[in-house]
Amino acid sequence: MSELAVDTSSGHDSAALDSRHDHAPHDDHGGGHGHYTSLGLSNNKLGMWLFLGSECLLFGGLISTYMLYRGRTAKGPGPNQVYDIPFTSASSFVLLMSSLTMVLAVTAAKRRDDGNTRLWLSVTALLGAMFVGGQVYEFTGFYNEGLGFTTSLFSSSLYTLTGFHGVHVTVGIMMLMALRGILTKNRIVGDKAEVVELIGLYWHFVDIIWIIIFTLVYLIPA
Amino acid sequence: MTSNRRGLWAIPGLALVVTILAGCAKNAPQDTWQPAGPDARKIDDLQRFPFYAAGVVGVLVLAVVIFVVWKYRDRGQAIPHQGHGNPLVEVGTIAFSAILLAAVAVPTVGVIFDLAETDDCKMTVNVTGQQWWWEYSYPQQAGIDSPIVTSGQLVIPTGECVLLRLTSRDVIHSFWIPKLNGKKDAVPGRIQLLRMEAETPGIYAGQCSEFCGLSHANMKMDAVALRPADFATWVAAQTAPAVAVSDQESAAGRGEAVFKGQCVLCHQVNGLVDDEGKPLIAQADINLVSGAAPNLTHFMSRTTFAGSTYSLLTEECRTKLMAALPDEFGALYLGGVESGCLNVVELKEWLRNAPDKKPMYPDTNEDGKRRGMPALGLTENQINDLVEYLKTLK
Amino acid sequence: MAIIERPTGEMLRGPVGVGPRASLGMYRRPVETTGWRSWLFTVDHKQLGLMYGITAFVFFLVGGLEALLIRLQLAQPNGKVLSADAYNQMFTMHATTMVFLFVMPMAAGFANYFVPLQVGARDVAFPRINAFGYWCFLAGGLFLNSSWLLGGAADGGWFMYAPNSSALFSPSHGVDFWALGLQITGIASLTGSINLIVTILNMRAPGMSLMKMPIFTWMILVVQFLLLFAVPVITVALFLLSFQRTFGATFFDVSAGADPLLWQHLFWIFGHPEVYILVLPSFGIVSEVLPVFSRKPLFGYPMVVFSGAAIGFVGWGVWAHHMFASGLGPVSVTVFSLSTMLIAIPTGIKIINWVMTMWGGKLRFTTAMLFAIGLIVEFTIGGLSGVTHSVSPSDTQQTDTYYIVAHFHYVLFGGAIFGIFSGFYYWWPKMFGRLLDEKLGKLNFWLMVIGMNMTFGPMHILGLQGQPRRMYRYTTDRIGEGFFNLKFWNQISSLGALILAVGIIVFIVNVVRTARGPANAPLDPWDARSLEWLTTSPPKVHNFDVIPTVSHLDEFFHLKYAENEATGEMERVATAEELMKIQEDNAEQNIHLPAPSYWPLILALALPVTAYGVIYNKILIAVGATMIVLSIFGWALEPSMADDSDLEPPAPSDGPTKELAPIV
Amino acid sequence: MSTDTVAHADRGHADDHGDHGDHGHGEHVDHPDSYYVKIALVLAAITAAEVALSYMDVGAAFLPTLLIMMAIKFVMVVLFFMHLRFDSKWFNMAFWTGLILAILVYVAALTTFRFFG
Ligand code: HEA
Ligand code: HEA
Ligand code: HEC
Ligand code: CUA
Ligand SMILES: [Cu+2]
Repeated sequence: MSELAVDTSSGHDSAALDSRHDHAPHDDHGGGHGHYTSLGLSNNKLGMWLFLGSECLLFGGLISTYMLYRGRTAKGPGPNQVYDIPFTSASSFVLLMSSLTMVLAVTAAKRRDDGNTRLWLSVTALLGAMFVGGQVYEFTGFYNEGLGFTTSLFSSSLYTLTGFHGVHVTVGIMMLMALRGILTKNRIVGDKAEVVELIGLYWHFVDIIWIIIFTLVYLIPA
Repeated sequence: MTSNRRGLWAIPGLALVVTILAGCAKNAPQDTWQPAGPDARKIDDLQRFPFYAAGVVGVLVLAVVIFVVWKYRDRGQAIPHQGHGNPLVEVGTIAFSAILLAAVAVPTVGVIFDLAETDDCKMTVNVTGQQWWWEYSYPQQAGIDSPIVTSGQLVIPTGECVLLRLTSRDVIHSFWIPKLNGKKDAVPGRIQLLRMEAETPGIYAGQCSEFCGLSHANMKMDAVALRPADFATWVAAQTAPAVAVSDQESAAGRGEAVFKGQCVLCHQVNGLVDDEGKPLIAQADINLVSGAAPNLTHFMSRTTFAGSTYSLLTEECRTKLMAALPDEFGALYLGGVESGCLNVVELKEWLRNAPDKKPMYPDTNEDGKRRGMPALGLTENQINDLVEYLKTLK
Repeated sequence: MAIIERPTGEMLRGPVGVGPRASLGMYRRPVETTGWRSWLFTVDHKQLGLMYGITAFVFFLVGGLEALLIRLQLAQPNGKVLSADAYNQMFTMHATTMVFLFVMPMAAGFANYFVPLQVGARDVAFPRINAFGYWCFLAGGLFLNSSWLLGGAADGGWFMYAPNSSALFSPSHGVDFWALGLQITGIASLTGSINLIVTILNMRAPGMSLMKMPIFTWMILVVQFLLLFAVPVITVALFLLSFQRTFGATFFDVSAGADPLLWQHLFWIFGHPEVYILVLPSFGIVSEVLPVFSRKPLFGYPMVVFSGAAIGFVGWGVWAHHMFASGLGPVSVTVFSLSTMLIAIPTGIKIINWVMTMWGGKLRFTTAMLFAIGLIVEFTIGGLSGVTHSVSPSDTQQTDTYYIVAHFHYVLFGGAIFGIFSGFYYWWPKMFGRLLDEKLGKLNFWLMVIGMNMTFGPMHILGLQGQPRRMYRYTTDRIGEGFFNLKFWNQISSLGALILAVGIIVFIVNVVRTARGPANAPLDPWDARSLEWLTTSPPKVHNFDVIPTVSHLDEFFHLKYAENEATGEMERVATAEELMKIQEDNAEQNIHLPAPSYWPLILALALPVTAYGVIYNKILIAVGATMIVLSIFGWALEPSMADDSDLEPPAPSDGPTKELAPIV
Repeated sequence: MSTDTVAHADRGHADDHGDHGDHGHGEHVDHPDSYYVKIALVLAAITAAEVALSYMDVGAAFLPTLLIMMAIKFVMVVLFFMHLRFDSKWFNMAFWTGLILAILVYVAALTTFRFFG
């Protein structure tokens, strides 16, 4: 996905339309960026939202697979043996808060407040890293309790689901850090606030997926 | 555009021909339009209307197209008025389609639930698919006082509903006897129910119809319907163990020895004992992925082998059996494979090199198991002896 | 890529006061506009459209060749042409190739080329992602087919039911190639769908409200939404399969307690929307062609749009009609049976509207038109057999027999393929400035009509006579006698396939001859109705000199014709040439188009590398992963425009756009 | 999509002048950071409640309450943090369609496994 998001840092993919700024009859609609668009929306944001819509079916499939198989623990340990609710609650809380810091980064960027944008981006990345760290720790724990990836249908589907989520978080962190780096280099032209917003959308999505996973997978006993 | 018209006529013409003629096919072993049992008949009665309706709609559409094509071809008329259409036409289509579909839907629902009904079936048979043959095991029940295990040909009594409990030992297969009922998948880990009822004695051909790997094309089966009395005779014969060969020096005796040496690795023959007199139990579970090979105790009571791909009967004996009238059929089938009737050639080919007759994976995989029967490198003498022995398995 | 965009004031605006130099990012962008490089690095939607089309057609020949081998094998009882193993690989790859490597990308090709033109845009929303999509498709297709040389292709059938797809039952790497290859082409579909949806929704010419949009664009929009939501579902399924085969997970391993039906649901939740993904673009094409050659607007345009959307929507609620024999239980079967019947209604509306479009028209039977009419008839036949499947009890007699094979070849070949060929003949002059030969075209059409009915018509009989599909051979003892003798009908079918082959070779001949001939197609050969004809053939690299402002559905037609109040008849008020002249006279200056890029290609290449790694060795995975990360950063950090010195001759940074070369 | 929606869409951008022309309707609503902090606090509170609930025994009410709280959190993040409440209806269309489709399809699929009861 980072294609779509980071793409805009070079804000040129919609450049095809710039000339309209001078010639399209709807001249004034173009606004500051000189991009006339039929819906008056940003291509990148629309693209991101479509992508998130699509992601719903991806995670839906993974979650359903887990739901179907969570009870099938073979000889291995089951959910109730391995889960450590307090710990997971903590890391869920961390991820939830990272959503807040992400919003703060977005608003700062909209205010063209570079200092705070950098700050909150870094904090968000940090919280995200904490969450992933927590996952790694948690899973090593599971593993030591004898819950390998191939132990049972339960373990396979659990690791696959949370693994996919973890990868999404990691990609998010990479995007945040890349953006952070780009900002210091001042390399972006065009609307960097929008890039922050796009990555924000992605980040929040990863968070809401976890909101579901936390309840369905951890809190509801098999 | 005359050629256009002629060309297009062929199409629904064909569709129609199919639907109408399909009913009256001669000697069409798997014809889905010739029900021979109440379940298949329910389906057939249900499907006639949709088929004919579809035929009519098809011809209708074609006729209109041809008319339009001919009537409005460019004769230099003026550019037509750029009208954007008339909703009535669409409303009409919707109404027409909706009515037609409703007429199809209502009876459909009824039949779905009728065919799911199972309480009225007295007898049950466990049907298990594996690559690439079917095993039938008759649990103990009224009329069957000890379990029966056989393969290839499912023997059922006429005039009563038999409930098949389908499952599989490896991949998904699908049990289908077109003239008796629709198909139902045999899914490993699940037990699924299918009604079977035949009205008249005879052999009803069927075929595995879910792709199940290499020899899917060679995974066939028959349903053999016998009058209740004949069925009882068959049960009695099947429940009896195989009689050991008395004369060890005879060909059959030597064959039995070979069998004990090699074949019991996979094949069960009830009543077969080793030198200490202990019963020999096949170890198919450690030699085969599916963990099973056909039980050969009454091999000669069947008329096909290797997943009903090959006939145990010679050509003329087979035609005789197939042509038998309902009244003669029972006796003829219960007679089993008369020595003169045995299709020795193909049976020997099978013993010589089974994977050559029927593609299989005879080599052991990493955990030492095979999928199918290997070529056992038997000498011609051994093969002759084995055939003699197999003949005794009546 | 013919036009290199230049820095403009507004792009450099903003608080971060950086000048053009600093804004150029780290890596230069390529500027080649001719030769092979221009193809490798292009981001132009028309060039990519052609690349999609050409590649897809080659795969069509491959899939067709596989089909011919299948028919050859079945021409005789106990056929000896192919071994059982080869046969199973053959039909699996035949289907996979035709569905994923021919019809889908061919539609993507048409969409890429014509959607921006039809909505009056200069390119798609995300040109680099567009290029990335094409390279993913190519990489995935080649990866898939490389399995033929690396120990055998997938052999589980195109829906690859578990558990037969597990390593225990399919030990070769074929299924691994299949799963990973489709994963890669899936990326192409997903990115493509986002790209096209954004383009269609957000980049329409001024005045083109959704209900003034050309119908082809509409159908593409529906299809892209289907892809957007269907692709992730099979992505999940394929991941589960790969994890099982590669990392020893047990998602479909019954001995571990798994339920094989999980795969069936995941596949068909994708699989049924997929079949409409295959056919709706063709519906769009014929909905363009029929009005043009009937000289009437599409009958009931809003209904055609709506029914298309309805088909797309209901298409999500019928997937289990592929599982009527799987043992879902009577309640589920009933529900899916009824929902499936429902789909007949919106599709029926389309058929009727097409017929009514011709009604009262002024019909010209060009090859494009013939294929469109052919589609109406052949698809209806396939659709009607579909309705007989939806009667689930009789489907238990039909499923997995040749009757099904007949159904879907009528809808696919008589639907999707006829539409595509109609599109070839209709849009060829637009794409190449050359008209395909009409005589050969008609020969091509009739050979294909006769061929397809001979090939697939008999399959109705074979199926109802109980011949299961996916059989590498049929034996003499069960082929029956008389009219329904299976051998006879199989032979007719095989003969038909040969006729089809001839028909397609005629098409190839036609293409070659046309390519040799002069580019002398008139500007508006068909007296067409939609915007793509409001530019040169082939179109200028920036599509339109002036972005038109739309006031009608069928804008182009209404620019040419007006109703004479007196007589009430349509009269020509302008020729295409005149309209073109107007365009050129007020041509816009300083048009910016995205510059070419290396990264889409490199990023796409990283995927098969990774995939080979998954199959053969883990080091390759690392290599591929690094390639991916690096190229994403390269992608992000490349400048939004070319360096001055990239231009020939170097231009002053405030100069107008410099055209380097006309498009190929 | 009916014609009038489209008309609306066109108006949609017609009244979207000014610096943020291509940011849909959202830009007009700008919230102070405190606003988001409050929302975050609510979310945290609900999470706490969820966890607490999972430790006590409330019988039949357990599952529904938990699911409702989950849904509330989910929707709050989407509407406020992701700004969907204030943003273009097209974004809403893209996201909710995906979500609802996913729920319908997968629940239906699980039902055929007799997953629910
Ligand atoms: C282009 C692709 C395409 C299209 C458009 C369709 C369209 C339809 N399909 Fe088909 N289908 C496939 C491709 C397609 N299918 C494929 C590839 C398979 C097999 C997969 C595999 O197993 O390998 C398949 C399999 C398949 C099955 C499963 C069969 C089985 O395996 O047991 C079923 C069952 O219901 C079905 C039904 C339908 C129906 C009801 C329609 C409807 O949409 C058709 C609607 C059209 C009409 C009805 C004709 C026009 C209408 C009128 C003239 C109006 C009046 C008519 C009436 C009122 C009846 N299809
Ligand atoms: C769009 C999809 C599509 C298309 C176009 C086709 C086209 C054809 N299909 Fe296809 N087919 C499927 C999709 C398609 N099929 C699917 C999904 C299956 C199910 C597979 C499964 O069960 O898993 C299937 C299965 C299938 C079977 C059943 C196999 C079995 O179940 O055992 C058969 C059998 O006849 C068949 C035949 C054909 C034929 C003869 C064509 C013909 O129309 C082909 C016409 C094309 C040509 C004849 C090529 C011409 C090219 C040349 C002559 C080469 C010239 C070369 C150069 C000039 C370089 N197909
Ligand atoms: C490694 C296991 C194995 C061994 C050893 C083996 N078979 Fe088989 N045999 C099979 C399997 C599996 C089948 C079913 C093949 C099929 O139809 O797909 C079979 C089928 C047969 C059949 C057809 C049965 C029927 O009803 O379809 C006969 C007869 C037979 N074997 C005889 C023999 C004889 C005789 C020997 C010894 C010389 C032997 N087999 C050794 C595995 C074995
Ligand atoms: Cu068993 Cu096909
Ligand atoms: Cu379908």
